[in-house]
Amino acid sequence: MSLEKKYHRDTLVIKIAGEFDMVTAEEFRRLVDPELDRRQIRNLVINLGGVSFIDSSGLGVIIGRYKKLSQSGGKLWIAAARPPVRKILELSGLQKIIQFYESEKQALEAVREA
Amino acid sequence: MSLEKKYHRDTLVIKIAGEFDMVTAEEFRRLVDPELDRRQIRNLVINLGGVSFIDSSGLGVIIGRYKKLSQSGGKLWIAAARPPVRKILELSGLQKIIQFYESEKQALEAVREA
Amino acid sequence: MDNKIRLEFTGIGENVALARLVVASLAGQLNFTLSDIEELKVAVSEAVSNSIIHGYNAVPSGIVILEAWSDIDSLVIKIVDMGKGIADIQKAMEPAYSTEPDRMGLGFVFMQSFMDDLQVDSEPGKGTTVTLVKKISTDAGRLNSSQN
Amino acid sequence: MDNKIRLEFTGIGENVALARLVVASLAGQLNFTLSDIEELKVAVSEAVSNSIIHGYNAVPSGIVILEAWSDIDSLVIKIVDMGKGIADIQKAMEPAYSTEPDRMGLGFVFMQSFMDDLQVDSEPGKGTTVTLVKKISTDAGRLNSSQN
Ligand SMILES: Nc1ncnc2c1ncn2[C@@H]1O[C@H](COP(=O)(O)OP(=O)(O)O)[C@@H](O)[C@H]1O
Ligand SMILES: Nc1ncnc2c1ncn2[C@@H]1O[C@H](COP(=O)(O)OP(=O)(O)O)[C@@H](O)[C@H]1O
Repeated sequence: MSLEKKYHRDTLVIKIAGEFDMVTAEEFRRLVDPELDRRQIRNLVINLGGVSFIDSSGLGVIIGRYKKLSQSGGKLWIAAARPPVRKILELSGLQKIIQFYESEKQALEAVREA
Repeated sequence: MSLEKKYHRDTLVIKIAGEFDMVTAEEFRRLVDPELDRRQIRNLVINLGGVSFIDSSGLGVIIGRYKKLSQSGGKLWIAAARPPVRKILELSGLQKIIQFYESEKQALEAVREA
Repeated sequence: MDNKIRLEFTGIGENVALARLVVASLAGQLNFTLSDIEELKVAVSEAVSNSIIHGYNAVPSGIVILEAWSDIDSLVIKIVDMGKGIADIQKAMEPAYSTEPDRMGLGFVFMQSFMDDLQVDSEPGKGTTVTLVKKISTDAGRLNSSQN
Repeated sequence: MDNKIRLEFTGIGENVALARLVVASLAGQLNFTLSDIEELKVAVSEAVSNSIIHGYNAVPSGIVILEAWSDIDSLVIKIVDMGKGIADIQKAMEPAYSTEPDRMGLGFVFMQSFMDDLQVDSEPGKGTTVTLVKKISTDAGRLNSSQN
Protein backbone atom coordinates (compact mmCIF):
# COMPACT_ATOMS: atom_id res chain seq x y z
CA MET A 1 0.00 0.00 0.00
CA SER A 2 1.27 3.49 -0.79
CA LEU A 3 -0.12 7.03 -0.58
CA GLU A 4 1.30 10.01 -2.50
CA LYS A 5 0.20 13.62 -2.28
CA LYS A 6 0.84 16.65 -4.46
CA TYR A 7 -0.65 20.12 -4.91
CA HIS A 8 -1.91 22.17 -7.84
CA ARG A 9 -2.86 25.57 -6.30
CA ASP A 10 -6.02 24.89 -4.23
CA THR A 11 -6.23 21.28 -5.42
CA LEU A 12 -4.82 18.32 -3.47
CA VAL A 13 -4.14 15.15 -5.47
CA ILE A 14 -3.87 11.86 -3.58
CA LYS A 15 -2.59 8.83 -5.45
CA ILE A 16 -3.25 5.47 -3.78
CA ALA A 17 -1.78 2.12 -4.72
CA GLY A 18 -2.49 -1.31 -3.30
CA GLU A 19 -5.51 -2.54 -1.37
CA PHE A 20 -7.88 0.11 -0.02
CA ASP A 21 -9.23 -1.52 3.15
CA MET A 22 -9.52 -0.49 6.82
CA VAL A 23 -5.74 -0.15 7.19
CA THR A 24 -5.37 2.07 4.12
CA ALA A 25 -8.52 3.99 5.03
CA GLU A 26 -7.03 4.94 8.40
CA GLU A 27 -3.75 6.06 6.79
CA PHE A 28 -5.68 7.99 4.15
CA ARG A 29 -7.65 9.82 6.84
CA ARG A 30 -4.49 10.61 8.80
CA LEU A 31 -2.77 12.00 5.71
CA VAL A 32 -5.64 13.96 4.19
CA ASP A 33 -7.59 15.44 7.11
CA PRO A 34 -4.82 17.73 8.41
CA GLU A 35 -4.37 19.03 4.85
CA LEU A 36 -8.08 19.75 4.46
CA ASP A 37 -8.15 21.46 7.86
CA ARG A 38 -4.98 23.54 7.60
CA ARG A 39 -4.81 24.54 3.96
CA GLN A 40 -7.37 26.20 1.74
CA ILE A 41 -8.07 23.04 -0.22
CA ARG A 42 -11.08 23.46 -2.48
CA ASN A 43 -10.61 20.35 -4.63
CA LEU A 44 -9.54 16.86 -3.66
CA VAL A 45 -8.64 14.56 -6.58
CA ILE A 46 -8.28 10.88 -5.62
CA ASN A 47 -6.30 8.86 -8.16
CA LEU A 48 -7.35 5.22 -7.67
CA GLY A 49 -5.34 3.94 -10.67
CA GLY A 50 -3.10 1.74 -8.54
CA VAL A 51 -5.86 0.36 -6.35
CA SER A 52 -6.47 -3.37 -6.89
CA PHE A 53 -9.09 -3.82 -4.18
CA ILE A 54 -11.57 -1.70 -2.26
CA ASP A 55 -14.19 -2.52 0.38
CA SER A 56 -16.70 -0.46 2.38
CA SER A 57 -13.94 0.88 4.67
CA GLY A 58 -12.14 2.40 1.67
CA LEU A 59 -15.42 3.65 0.25
CA GLY A 60 -16.38 5.09 3.63
CA VAL A 61 -13.29 7.21 3.95
CA ILE A 62 -13.84 8.63 0.44
CA ILE A 63 -17.44 9.54 1.24
CA GLY A 64 -16.35 10.98 4.59
CA ARG A 65 -13.93 13.34 2.82
CA TYR A 66 -16.68 14.22 0.33
CA LYS A 67 -18.93 15.30 3.21
CA LYS A 68 -16.15 17.24 4.91
CA LEU A 69 -15.33 19.10 1.69
CA SER A 70 -19.00 19.82 0.90
CA GLN A 71 -19.36 21.59 4.25
CA SER A 72 -16.58 24.00 3.35
CA GLY A 73 -17.77 24.44 -0.25
CA GLY A 74 -15.07 22.13 -1.69
CA LYS A 75 -15.36 19.31 -4.21
CA LEU A 76 -14.13 15.73 -4.62
CA TRP A 77 -13.08 14.11 -7.92
CA ILE A 78 -12.24 10.48 -8.59
CA ALA A 79 -9.77 9.43 -11.27
CA ALA A 80 -8.59 6.23 -12.95
CA ALA A 81 -10.60 3.65 -10.96
CA ARG A 82 -10.14 0.19 -12.53
CA PRO A 83 -13.23 -1.92 -13.37
CA PRO A 84 -13.43 -4.06 -10.19
CA VAL A 85 -12.96 -0.98 -7.99
CA ARG A 86 -15.38 1.00 -10.12
CA LYS A 87 -17.97 -1.75 -9.69
CA ILE A 88 -17.85 -1.33 -5.90
CA LEU A 89 -17.99 2.47 -6.10
CA GLU A 90 -21.01 2.29 -8.40
CA LEU A 91 -22.79 -0.30 -6.25
CA SER A 92 -22.78 2.26 -3.44
CA GLY A 93 -24.34 4.94 -5.68
CA LEU A 94 -21.20 7.07 -5.41
CA GLN A 95 -21.23 8.08 -9.09
CA LYS A 96 -24.49 9.95 -8.45
CA ILE A 97 -22.74 12.44 -6.19
CA ILE A 98 -19.08 12.31 -7.27
CA GLN A 99 -17.65 12.74 -10.78
CA PHE A 100 -15.53 9.84 -12.13
CA TYR A 101 -12.74 10.53 -14.67
CA GLU A 102 -10.68 8.14 -16.78
CA SER A 103 -7.36 9.71 -15.81
CA GLU A 104 -5.87 12.11 -13.31
CA LYS A 105 -5.15 14.48 -16.20
CA GLN A 106 -8.82 14.53 -17.24
CA ALA A 107 -9.89 15.10 -13.64
CA LEU A 108 -7.47 18.01 -13.28
CA GLU A 109 -8.74 19.53 -16.54
CA ALA A 110 -12.28 19.30 -15.22
CA VAL A 111 -11.17 20.96 -11.97
CA ARG A 112 -9.63 23.85 -13.95
CA GLU A 113 -12.77 24.27 -16.06
CA ALA A 114 -15.13 24.13 -13.08
CA MET B 1 1.11 -23.48 -12.58
CA SER B 2 1.44 -24.51 -16.22
CA LEU B 3 3.43 -27.08 -18.19
CA GLU B 4 4.05 -26.89 -21.93
CA LYS B 5 5.84 -29.43 -24.10
CA LYS B 6 7.29 -29.29 -27.59
CA TYR B 7 9.68 -31.34 -29.71
CA HIS B 8 12.76 -30.63 -31.81
CA ARG B 9 13.71 -34.04 -33.33
CA ASP B 10 15.05 -36.14 -30.43
CA THR B 11 14.82 -33.22 -28.00
CA LEU B 12 11.87 -32.64 -25.68
CA VAL B 13 11.44 -29.09 -24.35
CA ILE B 14 9.34 -28.58 -21.20
CA LYS B 15 8.43 -25.06 -20.22
CA ILE B 16 7.18 -24.62 -16.66
CA ALA B 17 5.53 -21.56 -15.16
CA GLY B 18 4.44 -20.90 -11.59
CA GLU B 19 5.60 -22.56 -8.39
CA PHE B 20 7.58 -25.78 -8.73
CA ASP B 21 6.62 -27.66 -5.56
CA MET B 22 5.27 -31.17 -4.79
CA VAL B 23 2.10 -30.58 -6.83
CA THR B 24 3.98 -29.35 -9.91
CA ALA B 25 6.62 -32.06 -9.45
CA GLU B 26 3.96 -34.77 -9.64
CA GLU B 27 2.40 -33.24 -12.78
CA PHE B 28 5.85 -32.86 -14.32
CA ARG B 29 6.60 -36.54 -13.70
CA ARG B 30 3.24 -37.61 -15.14
CA LEU B 31 3.80 -35.51 -18.27
CA VAL B 32 7.46 -36.29 -18.94
CA ASP B 33 7.98 -39.93 -17.97
CA PRO B 34 5.68 -41.44 -20.61
CA GLU B 35 7.47 -39.32 -23.23
CA LEU B 36 10.91 -40.49 -22.08
CA ASP B 37 9.72 -44.10 -22.05
CA ARG B 38 7.84 -44.17 -25.34
CA ARG B 39 9.82 -41.88 -27.61
CA GLN B 40 13.48 -41.87 -28.50
CA ILE B 41 14.17 -38.76 -26.43
CA ARG B 42 17.89 -38.12 -26.11
CA ASN B 43 17.73 -34.56 -24.78
CA LEU B 44 15.40 -33.01 -22.24
CA VAL B 45 15.52 -29.20 -22.04
CA ILE B 46 13.72 -27.74 -19.02
CA ASN B 47 12.85 -24.05 -19.41
CA LEU B 48 12.44 -22.65 -15.89
CA GLY B 49 11.98 -19.03 -17.06
CA GLY B 50 8.45 -18.79 -15.69
CA VAL B 51 9.20 -20.48 -12.36
CA SER B 52 8.95 -18.10 -9.39
CA PHE B 53 9.59 -20.67 -6.67
CA ILE B 54 11.23 -24.08 -6.32
CA ASP B 55 11.78 -26.38 -3.35
CA SER B 56 13.38 -29.83 -2.91
CA SER B 57 10.35 -31.57 -4.46
CA GLY B 58 10.84 -29.61 -7.70
CA LEU B 59 14.56 -30.15 -7.55
CA GLY B 60 14.02 -33.86 -6.89
CA VAL B 61 11.93 -34.44 -9.96
CA ILE B 62 14.57 -32.71 -12.13
CA ILE B 63 17.35 -34.88 -10.71
CA GLY B 64 15.15 -37.96 -11.08
CA ARG B 65 14.73 -37.23 -14.81
CA TYR B 66 18.49 -36.63 -15.08
CA LYS B 67 19.15 -40.10 -13.66
CA LYS B 68 16.56 -41.70 -15.91
CA LEU B 69 18.04 -40.06 -19.01
CA SER B 70 21.61 -40.92 -18.01
CA GLN B 71 20.71 -44.61 -17.90
CA SER B 72 19.57 -44.49 -21.52
CA GLY B 73 22.49 -42.30 -22.65
CA GLY B 74 20.38 -39.09 -22.77
CA LYS B 75 21.11 -35.65 -21.41
CA LEU B 76 19.32 -32.95 -19.44
CA TRP B 77 19.71 -29.19 -19.98
CA ILE B 78 18.35 -26.34 -17.85
CA ALA B 79 17.42 -22.96 -19.31
CA ALA B 80 16.43 -19.51 -18.08
CA ALA B 81 16.33 -20.15 -14.30
CA ARG B 82 15.83 -16.85 -12.46
CA PRO B 83 18.19 -15.86 -9.58
CA PRO B 84 16.11 -17.17 -6.60
CA VAL B 85 15.46 -20.47 -8.39
CA ARG B 86 19.08 -20.67 -9.52
CA LYS B 87 20.21 -20.18 -5.93
CA ILE B 88 18.29 -23.29 -4.85
CA LEU B 89 19.56 -25.34 -7.79
CA GLU B 90 23.14 -24.34 -7.01
CA LEU B 91 22.77 -25.03 -3.30
CA SER B 92 22.06 -28.64 -4.20
CA GLY B 93 25.19 -28.91 -6.34
CA LEU B 94 23.10 -29.43 -9.48
CA GLN B 95 25.30 -27.19 -11.65
CA LYS B 96 28.14 -29.70 -11.22
CA ILE B 97 26.22 -32.33 -13.17
CA ILE B 98 23.75 -30.38 -15.31
CA GLN B 99 24.49 -27.51 -17.71
CA PHE B 100 22.63 -24.20 -17.06
CA TYR B 101 21.86 -21.84 -19.97
CA GLU B 102 20.61 -18.26 -19.96
CA SER B 103 17.84 -18.95 -22.46
CA GLU B 104 16.01 -21.82 -24.13
CA LYS B 105 17.55 -20.73 -27.43
CA GLN B 106 21.07 -21.02 -26.03
CA ALA B 107 20.29 -24.42 -24.54
CA LEU B 108 18.93 -25.67 -27.88
CA GLU B 109 22.04 -24.38 -29.68
CA ALA B 110 24.19 -26.27 -27.19
CA VAL B 111 22.09 -29.40 -27.79
CA ARG B 112 22.65 -29.08 -31.55
CA GLU B 113 26.39 -28.61 -31.12
CA ALA B 114 26.76 -31.47 -28.64
CA MET C 1 -11.05 -32.74 -3.58
CA ASP C 2 -12.09 -32.32 0.03
CA ASN C 3 -10.39 -29.31 1.48
CA LYS C 4 -10.97 -27.62 4.80
CA ILE C 5 -8.99 -24.86 6.39
CA ARG C 6 -9.21 -22.97 9.65
CA LEU C 7 -7.29 -19.75 10.22
CA GLU C 8 -7.09 -18.11 13.64
CA PHE C 9 -5.50 -14.69 13.89
CA THR C 10 -5.07 -11.64 16.10
CA GLY C 11 -7.74 -9.06 15.32
CA ILE C 12 -5.56 -6.36 13.80
CA GLY C 13 -6.17 -4.52 10.53
CA GLU C 14 -3.12 -6.02 8.87
CA ASN C 15 -4.68 -9.47 9.09
CA VAL C 16 -7.73 -8.51 7.01
CA ALA C 17 -5.45 -8.74 3.95
CA LEU C 18 -4.28 -12.15 5.19
CA ALA C 19 -7.88 -13.40 5.40
CA ARG C 20 -8.59 -12.18 1.85
CA LEU C 21 -5.42 -13.82 0.59
CA VAL C 22 -6.29 -17.18 2.14
CA VAL C 23 -9.81 -17.16 0.72
CA ALA C 24 -8.60 -16.06 -2.72
CA SER C 25 -6.04 -18.85 -2.72
CA LEU C 26 -8.66 -21.44 -1.73
CA ALA C 27 -11.13 -20.13 -4.32
CA GLY C 28 -8.35 -20.29 -6.91
CA GLN C 29 -8.09 -24.06 -6.31
CA LEU C 30 -11.79 -24.37 -7.13
CA ASN C 31 -13.62 -23.45 -10.30
CA PHE C 32 -14.33 -19.81 -9.47
CA THR C 33 -14.05 -17.03 -12.02
CA LEU C 34 -11.82 -14.03 -11.32
CA SER C 35 -14.91 -11.92 -10.75
CA ASP C 36 -16.25 -14.48 -8.23
CA ILE C 37 -12.92 -14.31 -6.39
CA GLU C 38 -13.09 -10.50 -6.28
CA GLU C 39 -16.56 -10.74 -4.74
CA LEU C 40 -15.44 -13.32 -2.19
CA LYS C 41 -12.57 -11.03 -1.18
CA VAL C 42 -14.94 -8.11 -0.60
CA ALA C 43 -17.36 -10.18 1.47
CA VAL C 44 -14.59 -11.68 3.63
CA SER C 45 -12.99 -8.26 4.03
CA GLU C 46 -16.30 -6.85 5.32
CA ALA C 47 -16.94 -9.67 7.79
CA VAL C 48 -13.40 -9.71 9.19
CA SER C 49 -13.25 -5.90 9.42
CA ASN C 50 -16.53 -5.97 11.33
CA SER C 51 -15.16 -8.47 13.84
CA ILE C 52 -12.13 -6.24 14.45
CA ILE C 53 -13.89 -2.85 14.40
CA HIS C 54 -17.24 -3.68 16.00
CA GLY C 55 -16.75 -7.04 17.70
CA TYR C 56 -13.53 -6.09 19.46
CA ASN C 57 -13.86 -2.27 19.23
CA ALA C 58 -10.51 -2.18 17.47
CA VAL C 59 -8.71 -3.36 20.64
CA PRO C 60 -6.16 -5.77 19.15
CA SER C 61 -6.46 -8.53 21.72
CA GLY C 62 -9.34 -10.44 20.17
CA ILE C 63 -8.96 -13.55 18.06
CA VAL C 64 -10.82 -13.90 14.75
CA ILE C 65 -11.44 -17.33 13.25
CA LEU C 66 -11.96 -17.98 9.57
CA GLU C 67 -13.12 -21.45 8.56
CA ALA C 68 -13.58 -22.47 4.96
CA TRP C 69 -14.49 -25.65 3.18
CA SER C 70 -15.95 -26.63 -0.14
CA ASP C 71 -18.59 -29.18 -0.94
CA ILE C 72 -19.53 -30.27 -4.45
CA ASP C 73 -20.98 -27.00 -5.64
CA SER C 74 -20.07 -24.27 -3.18
CA LEU C 75 -17.50 -22.68 -0.94
CA VAL C 76 -18.60 -22.05 2.64
CA ILE C 77 -16.77 -19.49 4.78
CA LYS C 78 -17.41 -18.84 8.47
CA ILE C 79 -16.01 -15.75 10.20
CA VAL C 80 -16.20 -16.01 13.98
CA ASP C 81 -15.40 -13.56 16.76
CA MET C 82 -15.91 -13.77 20.52
CA GLY C 83 -16.58 -10.04 20.73
CA LYS C 84 -19.44 -7.89 21.89
CA GLY C 85 -22.10 -9.39 19.64
CA ILE C 86 -25.11 -7.82 17.94
CA ALA C 87 -28.33 -7.11 19.88
CA ASP C 88 -30.63 -6.56 16.88
CA ILE C 89 -29.33 -8.51 13.87
CA GLN C 90 -32.17 -7.45 11.58
CA LYS C 91 -31.51 -3.77 12.26
CA ALA C 92 -27.73 -4.27 11.85
CA MET C 93 -28.30 -5.76 8.39
CA GLU C 94 -30.36 -2.81 7.13
CA PRO C 95 -28.60 -0.86 4.39
CA ALA C 96 -26.86 2.29 5.69
CA TYR C 97 -27.34 1.28 9.34
CA SER C 98 -24.17 1.63 11.38
CA THR C 99 -23.44 2.15 15.07
CA GLU C 100 -20.25 4.06 14.13
CA PRO C 101 -20.84 7.65 12.98
CA ASP C 102 -18.06 7.59 10.37
CA ARG C 103 -18.94 4.23 8.82
CA MET C 104 -21.30 3.55 5.95
CA GLY C 105 -23.42 0.60 7.00
CA LEU C 106 -22.62 -1.10 3.69
CA GLY C 107 -20.76 -4.15 5.01
CA PHE C 108 -23.77 -6.45 5.21
CA VAL C 109 -25.12 -4.98 1.95
CA PHE C 110 -21.94 -6.05 0.13
CA MET C 111 -21.91 -9.48 1.78
CA GLN C 112 -25.53 -9.98 0.75
CA SER C 113 -25.15 -8.82 -2.83
CA PHE C 114 -21.93 -10.76 -3.49
CA MET C 115 -22.76 -14.05 -1.81
CA ASP C 116 -25.38 -16.66 -2.64
CA ASP C 117 -26.20 -17.08 1.01
CA LEU C 118 -25.45 -15.07 4.15
CA GLN C 119 -26.24 -16.09 7.70
CA VAL C 120 -25.55 -14.06 10.84
CA ASP C 121 -25.62 -15.63 14.31
CA SER C 122 -24.85 -13.42 17.25
CA GLU C 123 -25.38 -13.07 20.96
CA PRO C 124 -24.57 -9.90 22.90
CA GLY C 125 -21.50 -10.45 25.06
CA LYS C 126 -20.73 -13.79 23.38
CA GLY C 127 -19.75 -12.95 19.83
CA THR C 128 -20.76 -13.16 16.19
CA THR C 129 -20.57 -15.79 13.48
CA VAL C 130 -21.10 -14.82 9.86
CA THR C 131 -21.53 -17.62 7.31
CA LEU C 132 -20.94 -16.84 3.66
CA VAL C 133 -21.82 -19.26 0.86
CA LYS C 134 -20.70 -18.81 -2.74
CA LYS C 135 -21.82 -21.26 -5.44
CA ILE C 136 -19.20 -22.60 -7.80
CA SER C 137 -20.46 -21.87 -11.28
CA THR C 138 -20.50 -25.06 -13.32
CA ASP C 139 -18.61 -25.06 -16.62
CA ALA C 140 -21.91 -25.26 -18.45
CA GLY C 141 -23.18 -22.26 -16.54
CA ARG C 142 -20.09 -20.26 -17.30
CA LEU C 143 -20.21 -21.23 -20.97
CA ASN C 144 -23.78 -20.05 -21.18
CA SER C 145 -23.14 -16.78 -19.43
CA SER C 146 -20.15 -16.01 -21.66
CA GLN C 147 -22.33 -16.65 -24.73
CA ASN C 148 -24.86 -14.11 -23.56
CA MET D 1 2.74 -5.17 16.85
CA ASP D 2 1.89 -8.48 18.44
CA ASN D 3 0.60 -10.83 15.81
CA LYS D 4 -0.13 -14.52 16.08
CA ILE D 5 -1.76 -16.76 13.55
CA ARG D 6 -2.72 -20.41 13.45
CA LEU D 7 -3.65 -22.16 10.23
CA GLU D 8 -5.11 -25.67 10.19
CA PHE D 9 -5.55 -27.37 6.84
CA THR D 10 -6.17 -30.68 5.13
CA GLY D 11 -2.88 -32.34 4.20
CA ILE D 12 -3.11 -32.08 0.42
CA GLY D 13 -0.45 -30.79 -1.93
CA GLU D 14 -2.51 -27.78 -2.98
CA ASN D 15 -2.31 -26.41 0.56
CA VAL D 16 1.48 -26.23 0.56
CA ALA D 17 1.14 -23.09 -1.59
CA LEU D 18 -1.41 -21.75 0.92
CA ALA D 19 1.06 -22.24 3.79
CA ARG D 20 3.78 -20.42 1.83
CA LEU D 21 1.40 -17.58 1.02
CA VAL D 22 0.36 -17.10 4.64
CA VAL D 23 3.95 -17.04 5.87
CA ALA D 24 5.04 -14.67 3.08
CA SER D 25 2.17 -12.33 3.94
CA LEU D 26 3.07 -12.36 7.63
CA ALA D 27 6.76 -11.83 6.89
CA GLY D 28 5.79 -8.95 4.60
CA GLN D 29 4.20 -7.19 7.60
CA LEU D 30 7.54 -7.43 9.41
CA ASN D 31 10.92 -6.04 8.42
CA PHE D 32 12.09 -8.96 6.29
CA THR D 33 13.95 -8.51 3.01
CA LEU D 34 12.61 -10.13 -0.16
CA SER D 35 15.42 -12.67 -0.01
CA ASP D 36 14.51 -13.53 3.62
CA ILE D 37 10.92 -14.08 2.50
CA GLU D 38 12.06 -16.39 -0.31
CA GLU D 39 14.03 -18.44 2.22
CA LEU D 40 11.09 -18.60 4.64
CA LYS D 41 8.89 -19.86 1.80
CA VAL D 42 11.33 -22.65 0.96
CA ALA D 43 11.68 -23.76 4.60
CA VAL D 44 7.90 -23.78 5.17
CA SER D 45 7.35 -25.59 1.89
CA GLU D 46 9.79 -28.32 2.96
CA ALA D 47 8.26 -28.79 6.41
CA VAL D 48 4.65 -28.84 5.18
CA SER D 49 5.47 -31.15 2.25
CA ASN D 50 7.18 -33.52 4.71
CA SER D 51 4.07 -33.63 6.92
CA ILE D 52 1.93 -34.50 3.90
CA ILE D 53 4.31 -36.91 2.16
CA HIS D 54 6.01 -38.62 5.10
CA GLY D 55 3.80 -37.86 8.11
CA TYR D 56 0.56 -38.85 6.43
CA ASN D 57 2.01 -40.94 3.58
CA ALA D 58 0.22 -38.69 1.11
CA VAL D 59 -3.18 -39.95 2.35
CA PRO D 60 -5.20 -36.72 2.33
CA SER D 61 -7.02 -37.20 5.61
CA GLY D 62 -4.43 -35.71 7.93
CA ILE D 63 -4.53 -32.20 9.33
CA VAL D 64 -1.44 -30.01 9.25
CA ILE D 65 -1.14 -27.06 11.64
CA LEU D 66 0.98 -24.00 11.00
CA GLU D 67 1.46 -21.56 13.86
CA ALA D 68 3.39 -18.34 13.50
CA TRP D 69 4.15 -15.41 15.74
CA SER D 70 6.75 -12.72 15.97
CA ASP D 71 8.59 -11.41 18.97
CA ILE D 72 10.85 -8.34 18.94
CA ASP D 73 13.54 -9.69 16.68
CA SER D 74 12.32 -12.90 15.06
CA LEU D 75 9.53 -14.81 13.38
CA VAL D 76 8.78 -18.23 14.84
CA ILE D 77 6.91 -20.83 12.76
CA LYS D 78 5.74 -24.21 14.00
CA ILE D 79 4.58 -26.91 11.57
CA VAL D 80 2.74 -29.73 13.32
CA ASP D 81 1.36 -33.04 12.10
CA MET D 82 -0.20 -35.95 13.96
CA GLY D 83 1.28 -38.45 11.50
CA LYS D 84 3.62 -41.39 11.72
CA GLY D 85 6.53 -39.55 13.37
CA ILE D 86 10.29 -40.00 13.02
CA ALA D 87 12.13 -42.79 14.88
CA ASP D 88 15.67 -41.46 14.45
CA ILE D 89 15.59 -37.67 14.14
CA GLN D 90 19.36 -37.31 13.85
CA LYS D 91 19.49 -39.75 10.94
CA ALA D 92 16.49 -38.07 9.28
CA MET D 93 18.29 -34.74 9.38
CA GLU D 94 21.44 -36.03 7.65
CA PRO D 95 21.95 -34.53 4.20
CA ALA D 96 20.75 -36.82 1.39
CA TYR D 97 18.99 -39.18 3.82
CA SER D 98 15.48 -40.07 2.73
CA THR D 99 13.15 -42.98 3.39
CA GLU D 100 11.56 -42.46 -0.04
CA PRO D 101 13.62 -43.81 -2.96
CA ASP D 102 12.68 -40.98 -5.34
CA ARG D 103 13.24 -38.11 -2.90
CA MET D 104 16.44 -36.18 -2.30
CA GLY D 105 16.82 -35.90 1.46
CA LEU D 106 17.37 -32.15 1.09
CA GLY D 107 14.32 -30.89 3.02
CA PHE D 108 16.04 -30.59 6.39
CA VAL D 109 19.20 -29.31 4.69
CA PHE D 110 17.25 -26.39 3.20
CA MET D 111 15.42 -25.68 6.46
CA GLN D 112 18.75 -25.64 8.29
CA SER D 113 20.59 -23.44 5.83
CA PHE D 114 17.76 -20.91 5.43
CA MET D 115 16.66 -20.56 9.05
CA ASP D 116 18.49 -19.18 12.06
CA ASP D 117 17.17 -21.99 14.21
CA LEU D 118 15.54 -25.35 13.50
CA GLN D 119 14.08 -27.71 16.05
CA VAL D 120 12.49 -31.08 15.34
CA ASP D 121 10.35 -32.87 17.92
CA SER D 122 8.84 -36.19 16.96
CA GLU D 123 7.49 -39.39 18.38
CA PRO D 124 6.74 -42.49 16.26
CA GLY D 125 2.98 -42.95 16.00
CA LYS D 126 2.28 -39.54 17.52
CA GLY D 127 3.51 -36.99 15.02
CA THR D 128 6.11 -34.37 14.28
CA THR D 129 6.62 -30.70 15.18
CA VAL D 130 9.15 -28.63 13.28
CA THR D 131 10.01 -25.19 14.70
CA LEU D 132 11.62 -22.67 12.38
CA VAL D 133 13.08 -19.38 13.62
CA LYS D 134 14.13 -16.55 11.33
CA LYS D 135 15.75 -13.40 12.75
CA ILE D 136 14.42 -10.08 11.55
CA SER D 137 17.44 -8.20 10.28
CA THR D 138 17.64 -4.77 11.93
CA ASP D 139 17.91 -1.82 9.58
CA ALA D 140 21.50 -1.33 10.71
CA GLY D 141 22.28 -4.94 9.93
CA ARG D 142 20.74 -4.68 6.49
CA LEU D 143 22.65 -1.51 5.76
CA ASN D 144 25.91 -3.18 6.71
CA SER D 145 25.30 -6.27 4.66
CA SER D 146 24.40 -4.25 1.57
CA GLN D 147 27.65 -2.29 1.99
CA ASN D 148 29.73 -5.47 2.02
N1 LIG E 1 -18.86 -8.83 14.25
C1 LIG E 1 -19.66 -7.85 14.77
N2 LIG E 1 -19.71 -7.63 16.12
C2 LIG E 1 -20.50 -6.67 16.64
N3 LIG E 1 -21.28 -5.86 15.88
C3 LIG E 1 -21.29 -6.02 14.56
C4 LIG E 1 -20.48 -7.01 13.92
N4 LIG E 1 -20.70 -6.93 12.59
C5 LIG E 1 -21.59 -5.96 12.40
N5 LIG E 1 -21.96 -5.39 13.57
C6 LIG E 1 -22.94 -4.30 13.76
O1 LIG E 1 -23.72 -4.18 12.59
C7 LIG E 1 -23.65 -2.85 12.07
C8 LIG E 1 -23.75 -2.85 10.57
O2 LIG E 1 -22.65 -3.50 9.98
P1 LIG E 1 -22.20 -3.18 8.49
O3 LIG E 1 -23.37 -3.32 7.59
O4 LIG E 1 -21.03 -4.02 8.17
O5 LIG E 1 -21.80 -1.64 8.50
P2 LIG E 1 -20.57 -0.85 9.16
O6 LIG E 1 -19.43 -1.79 9.37
O7 LIG E 1 -20.25 0.19 8.15
O8 LIG E 1 -21.07 -0.28 10.45
C9 LIG E 1 -22.35 -2.31 12.63
O9 LIG E 1 -22.34 -0.89 12.68
C10 LIG E 1 -22.30 -2.95 14.01
O10 LIG E 1 -23.06 -2.26 14.94
N1 LIG F 1 6.78 -34.79 9.17
C1 LIG F 1 7.43 -35.95 9.04
N2 LIG F 1 6.86 -37.12 9.41
C2 LIG F 1 7.50 -38.30 9.27
N3 LIG F 1 8.75 -38.42 8.77
C3 LIG F 1 9.38 -37.31 8.38
C4 LIG F 1 8.77 -36.01 8.49
N4 LIG F 1 9.65 -35.10 8.03
C5 LIG F 1 10.76 -35.78 7.66
N5 LIG F 1 10.61 -37.11 7.87
C6 LIG F 1 11.62 -38.17 7.61
O1 LIG F 1 12.89 -37.55 7.45
C7 LIG F 1 13.45 -37.90 6.20
C8 LIG F 1 14.31 -36.77 5.65
O2 LIG F 1 13.51 -35.63 5.36
P1 LIG F 1 14.01 -34.55 4.32
O3 LIG F 1 15.39 -34.10 4.69
O4 LIG F 1 12.99 -33.47 4.25
O5 LIG F 1 14.12 -35.31 2.95
P2 LIG F 1 13.00 -35.93 1.95
O6 LIG F 1 11.70 -35.23 2.19
O7 LIG F 1 13.55 -35.65 0.59
O8 LIG F 1 12.91 -37.39 2.26
C9 LIG F 1 12.27 -38.26 5.33
O9 LIG F 1 12.63 -39.11 4.26
C10 LIG F 1 11.34 -38.92 6.34
O10 LIG F 1 11.68 -40.27 6.54
